[in-house]
Amino acid sequence: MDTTRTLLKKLSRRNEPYIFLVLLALCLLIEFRSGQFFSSNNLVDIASALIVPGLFAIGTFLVIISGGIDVSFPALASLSMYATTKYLLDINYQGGVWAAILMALVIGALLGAFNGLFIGYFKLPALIVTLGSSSVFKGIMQGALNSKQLTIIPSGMRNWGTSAIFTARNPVSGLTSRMPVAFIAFVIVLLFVFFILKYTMFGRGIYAIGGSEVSAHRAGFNVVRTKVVMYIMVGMIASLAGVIRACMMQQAHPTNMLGMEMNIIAGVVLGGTAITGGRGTLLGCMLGTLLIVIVENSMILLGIPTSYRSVFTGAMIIIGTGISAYQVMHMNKTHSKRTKSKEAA
Amino acid sequence: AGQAEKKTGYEIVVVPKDASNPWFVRMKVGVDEYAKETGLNVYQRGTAQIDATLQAQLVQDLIAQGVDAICVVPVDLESLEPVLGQARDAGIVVIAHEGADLENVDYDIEAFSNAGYGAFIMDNLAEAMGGEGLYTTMVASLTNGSHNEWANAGVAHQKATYPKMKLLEQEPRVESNDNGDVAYNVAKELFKKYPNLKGVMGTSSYDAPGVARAIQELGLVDKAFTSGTGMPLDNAELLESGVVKSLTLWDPALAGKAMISLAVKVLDGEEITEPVDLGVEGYTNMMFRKGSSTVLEGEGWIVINADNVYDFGF
Amino acid sequence: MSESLLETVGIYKSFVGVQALKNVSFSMQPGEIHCLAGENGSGKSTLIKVISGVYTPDAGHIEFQGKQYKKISPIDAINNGIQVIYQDFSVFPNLTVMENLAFNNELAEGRRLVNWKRMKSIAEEALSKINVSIDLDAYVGTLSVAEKQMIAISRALMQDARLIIMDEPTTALTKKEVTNLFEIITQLKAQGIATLFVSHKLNEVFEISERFTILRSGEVVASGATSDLDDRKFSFYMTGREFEKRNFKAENVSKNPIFRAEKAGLSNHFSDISFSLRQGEIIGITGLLDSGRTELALSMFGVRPIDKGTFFVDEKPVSIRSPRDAINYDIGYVPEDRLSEGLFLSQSIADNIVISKIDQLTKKAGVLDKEQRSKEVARWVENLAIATPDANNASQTLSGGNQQRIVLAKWLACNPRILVMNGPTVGVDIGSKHDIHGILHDLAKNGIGIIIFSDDLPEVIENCSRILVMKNGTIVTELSPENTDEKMILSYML
Amino acid sequence: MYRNDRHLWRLVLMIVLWLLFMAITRFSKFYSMINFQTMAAQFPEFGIMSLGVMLCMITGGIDLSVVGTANLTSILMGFLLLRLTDAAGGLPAFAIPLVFLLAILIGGSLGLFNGLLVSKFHIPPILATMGSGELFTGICLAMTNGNAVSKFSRTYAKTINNRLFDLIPVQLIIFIVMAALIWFLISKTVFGTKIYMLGTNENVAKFSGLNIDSLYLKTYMLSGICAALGGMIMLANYNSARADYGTVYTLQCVLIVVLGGVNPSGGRGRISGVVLAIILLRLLETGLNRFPRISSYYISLIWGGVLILVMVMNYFTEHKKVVFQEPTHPTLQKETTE
Ligand SMILES: Nc1ncnc2c1ncn2[C@@H]1O[C@H](COP(=O)(O)OP(=O)(O)OP(=O)(O)O)[C@@H](O)[C@H]1O
Ligand SMILES: Nc1ncnc2c1ncn2[C@@H]1O[C@H](COP(=O)(O)OP(=O)(O)OP(=O)(O)O)[C@@H](O)[C@H]1O
Ligand SMILES: [Mg+2]
Ligand SMILES: [Mg+2]
Repeated sequence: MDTTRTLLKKLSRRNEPYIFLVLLALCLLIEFRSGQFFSSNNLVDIASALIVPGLFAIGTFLVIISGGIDVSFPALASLSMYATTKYLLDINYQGGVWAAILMALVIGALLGAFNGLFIGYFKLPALIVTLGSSSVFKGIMQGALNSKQLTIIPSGMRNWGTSAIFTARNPVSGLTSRMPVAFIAFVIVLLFVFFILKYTMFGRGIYAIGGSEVSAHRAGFNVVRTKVVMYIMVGMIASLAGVIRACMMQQAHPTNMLGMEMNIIAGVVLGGTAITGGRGTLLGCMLGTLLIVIVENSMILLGIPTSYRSVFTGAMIIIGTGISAYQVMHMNKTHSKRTKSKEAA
Repeated sequence: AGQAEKKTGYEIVVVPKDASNPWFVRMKVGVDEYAKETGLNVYQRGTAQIDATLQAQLVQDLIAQGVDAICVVPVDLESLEPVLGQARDAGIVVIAHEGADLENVDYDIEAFSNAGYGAFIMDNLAEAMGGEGLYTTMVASLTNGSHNEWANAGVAHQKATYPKMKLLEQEPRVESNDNGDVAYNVAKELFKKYPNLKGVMGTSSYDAPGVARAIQELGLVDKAFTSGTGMPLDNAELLESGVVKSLTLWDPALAGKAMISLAVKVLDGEEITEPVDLGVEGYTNMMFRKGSSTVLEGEGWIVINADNVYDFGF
Repeated sequence: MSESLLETVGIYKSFVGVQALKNVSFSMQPGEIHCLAGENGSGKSTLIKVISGVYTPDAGHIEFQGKQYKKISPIDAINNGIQVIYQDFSVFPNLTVMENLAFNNELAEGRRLVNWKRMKSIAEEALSKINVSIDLDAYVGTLSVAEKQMIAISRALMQDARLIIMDEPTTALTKKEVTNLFEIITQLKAQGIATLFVSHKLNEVFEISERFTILRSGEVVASGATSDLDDRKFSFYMTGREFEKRNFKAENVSKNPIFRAEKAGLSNHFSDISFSLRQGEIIGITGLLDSGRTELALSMFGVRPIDKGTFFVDEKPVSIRSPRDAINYDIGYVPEDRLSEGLFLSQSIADNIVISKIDQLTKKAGVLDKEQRSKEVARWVENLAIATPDANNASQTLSGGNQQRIVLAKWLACNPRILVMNGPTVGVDIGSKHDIHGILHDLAKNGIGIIIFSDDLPEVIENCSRILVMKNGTIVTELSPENTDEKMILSYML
Repeated sequence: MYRNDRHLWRLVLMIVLWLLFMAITRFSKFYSMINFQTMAAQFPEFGIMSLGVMLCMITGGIDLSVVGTANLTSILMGFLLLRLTDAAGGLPAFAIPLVFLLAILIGGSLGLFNGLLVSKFHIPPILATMGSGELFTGICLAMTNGNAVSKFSRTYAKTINNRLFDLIPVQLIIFIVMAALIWFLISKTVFGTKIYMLGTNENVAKFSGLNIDSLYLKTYMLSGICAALGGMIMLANYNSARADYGTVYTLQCVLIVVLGGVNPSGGRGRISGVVLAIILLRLLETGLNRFPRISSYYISLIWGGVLILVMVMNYFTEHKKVVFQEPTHPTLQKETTE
């Protein structure tokens, strides 16, 4: 009895259940329209399509939880991905992918530190800084490195990008889909960040800062360091995503990640992360992102005419965020009721 | 001699759609070569992103700068038309490429007719598909002028010459947003939803490679096919692995040179009469398009396939 | 003096334009209970923030057990056994009670990893220290003010503190909770833990503190043993003036009520509330924090509209669904928490004063009439003696008392006929408090009906012509100040 | 107040420095009537949009749907102009006033839609407007199937591309009128004071009896109208309308507004700053186009650089104040969501 009540209480606080239902409804709709959704290879396709947005979402989630916002990660990822690939090509590197990943992580850390310095140390609004830094990153990439599409990438990256954990075969259509090894990287990062957030003081510090920066400072959290380190982490995660994308696409394109930021943020917020910071769960964030990814990659399965796609995505975002916004309001109300009645009792 | 010094005075700018697309990077190679050879003040200047408004503003800036000639590859005809009008009013020579329907130009150079090119891509696809089966068309975006022209031409050509082929009418045209990854995912979806889809006619240089990746992964090699535009070295592997039988293109570098040398001719006040010889391979004997006094068409395009992919050196 | 627990020597601290602390030196012995008093803006909070390492002093230094510090970080302070309970409690609204209770401890012990089990036990232990029970999984943002403070206090007790600093700890506490708090403080003393606390309430100062220090505009004006101090002296030190007590007498009260509630109710909060307010009256509604009095106040102002019963203005039934409705019926509301409900902190004092009546300060087509505006501002700055060099300064640069006057001015400017005051002098020093009460009396005399919601019993008794006591969401009795005292009211409240 | 002035002066300084630099390096190519006229005709289209974004940001919101609004409006008006175009390719006299009137109406109602999402449904502005932007663009695509709307009478474009006394571009005049109007609104009227207050603290605004919903509605409506006018200018400059014109303007507007000194969390900012930022960015871009050898990509590097630089300058002059905006009383947490 009591346990069930606390469980319900906990659930009523979450909005994962709600997103999950929306997600389910959407999947069923697609299945119904195409009969393909739940086919083994389609699921694998979705999974591999989730990798890059998923990684971006994790980073964005961290930033939003800490009470900030980051619009620079696509530029950041592009820059470190491009610099890495170009360099490895120039020295005509023949080894495995690890060098690429390592190098990207290092560059990512530097660029992340750049954001972190201005947001954490100078205490400038995150939106301003990341707007600025994304222009700067773009400028460095396209100006200094005068980037162009690299259709040939180091063999190590290429092989890794095409190697599969397993290959799903659709018995009916005979179509096969690869589950990229990169998916493991995604899962590792996900678990890593979950652990950080739930089982380290650094992680709880991010929540704390998002809740009240002043209180965090007084409680003895090192606010500046926490922020800087967090933005470094975010930079590294984004760069990883960038490299993975290059590997999977078999080419390094400098600009075609740009503009992803808004959909990613939308996904994270759809997942019930409060844009004001401090609140939200990684699970919800992933569900929200998955929702966006599925929508983007099922337009044809849904049979939505090309010229109506944007209408659909737009409506999707508005309705989705509308629901979770309403959900949060509702949550707060029920909350205050609960405690008040408790006092009265 | 007198000619020469007159020439060196000219400032001629080539304005591509944007600058990170390998296509125009290649064009820049041609332009710079030309500058070296002739010592003319010729350079290429592209906008940071492919965007109609940005391109228009860049051209406006150039007008204000009072350059002698502008050679432009329009992102979007309609938005550029009035700006080019301003240019000509300012007495600037305007040469376009891939802009056959522009009015405010001195001349427009086409490596070939868009219709012809579309039809030709279709021929390649048909050949690969063995002249039968279900196909659809892919463009960068519905807002892209020439791509849609090619696609339309391709479809028309198919209706006329390949009765056994059929356009997928649920999805007659899909978008790749000039993004290989999108092309790849869209193609995957297409083949999933329409199991008997057999071919995708690509237009942008990102389409065919992206679709090819999907074909490869889905295990449809030799069951499904694609064709389209592409640069040789970039696609060498695809061609050799046989996923894509052939790609088509014309050499942007040459197109760039051709535009400039035509601009120079006009500036020198030479009169332009058929056959026009721009002294650039493939543009040595250009004819006016039927019924047009501005559109000059060169002959032909290049087909690249596994055999000749390395012969071009770019 | 090396045996003294804490000593500040010649501390100076200034903010843009304000010299908040001038050459402040004072010391505390282990286990002593010390009261820091002073008018609003005299520098109490600033001093506390300096001691706890939040602000770095411009000059002077601090000693813990004789160890000198020029510059300390919050962590240094904590490691030296200094624990501060700030006016805002410094809690994390988005985190669970458990985390709020356990964090400081974990941080102080320099833990890198979180062990939820240990956190839970820490949290339980913490709450047990002051024997209160709060749901450990509740998110703190959803708790009542008192609960938040309990968390802040028990959290502070967790670290083996030698000195606990409380900035106006009792402002938001009910009588019961205050007694509870004082018991705790005496316990602490027994364990040799010293307490430094800020208060504006005389009775508390005398009830609990052994020594006192009084600041006036940033300087120490008096310091010594509370025993040789009485409230007249005390208030004189603080304000440099004398006060004579004056109880409010309602005069020329209108015969029919200007406002009346009939069986008003709001589910979960209060029910069956009936009372009436006449012009010229000041009625006080008191009760414990959870008695529903705050909600009743909010309902009268349309923030939480009633769902049962009716309100009447001039005996006409009215539906008040939003503050705008309330304002249209000439109801003004001075909120309980001026910082989150009353003031635009970063905006100018002037804008804060005129904002609610700004629509009347227009020429035509909504064009602001600058003269009228500045006239209005000047008028209120003068009438309420708001201490500011320039009404265009941000209101956050003022201290509590003056901020409260701004909020008051905002509503008086709309010349309301009914004034709902939810804790009119929370955190306001005796000087200002005295003045504000004076203002209220005059307003009443000029025919405004005033309702004071407060649990500051002396305030209620002094300033009200009738006192309604609420308990568990209903009015349990009506008393007249002449023949009641605090004890009696309390007996009804509890 | 004074703090913003600091910021203004920095922008002025930047502009002067850049003008000097151009004078030294490229005088003849930069300092020509035609060049300044060109610039003056170029920035109004996104300048006006930025003004709208500014208003929203003052209330603590943002408007990412300006470009969508602009295109939807210009496409609809494009269609209308097509209808009105007579055989001779001319337009009836009432046509231009009519389209502008309708444009304002359309822009207003699209903005109203945003306002509703923000005020009534409490969707965070950044997402609400991003979604609606996508939606509007989608409607454009659905209507035009991606094709451009053009071939309508040139009279429209000619009228707007005209120069008053052969000197001042009409676009510039539209911009100036709009800027003046908004300046008047936010610095001289009650509405202005109210949105600054709303941006500072919504909850207090509620307790002060401000009609929050209607304030949001009005603000986003204004932003919609600005965007619509921007669209109308684009319609003239490019003599056509299409779903993807000006897509780069979305972020550019936000950049301009924050560079102009508007605080993204609301309650602070001045139109003068934003106007200066608009001019600065245009000068930078045009100026850079005078250097054939310098890749146009450096423009974004410079933009970002300037933005961060200015902000850091502000930090160093203003940081002396307080470590954090100290709340000094219970319940002052962003929890106060009602
Ligand atoms: N962050 C700040 N910025 C500018 N001035 C400040 C700031 N904090 C305090 N002040 C000024 O310093 C002086 C002392 O403020 P402080 O808060 O210490 O007074 P206080 O004694 O705590 O008042 P109260 O009794 O209302 O809490 C006041 O004049 C106040 O205006
Ligand atoms: N409704 C909410 N209100 C405030 N904060 C929340 C809310 N939901 C989640 N959070 C914050 O997000 C953090 C992570 O979410 P979650 O609820 O999973 O944490 P948790 O409750 O500690 O995890 P678990 O449920 O596994 O014990 C929480 O610790 C809490 O700080
Ligand atoms: Mg959890
Ligand atoms: Mg204080």
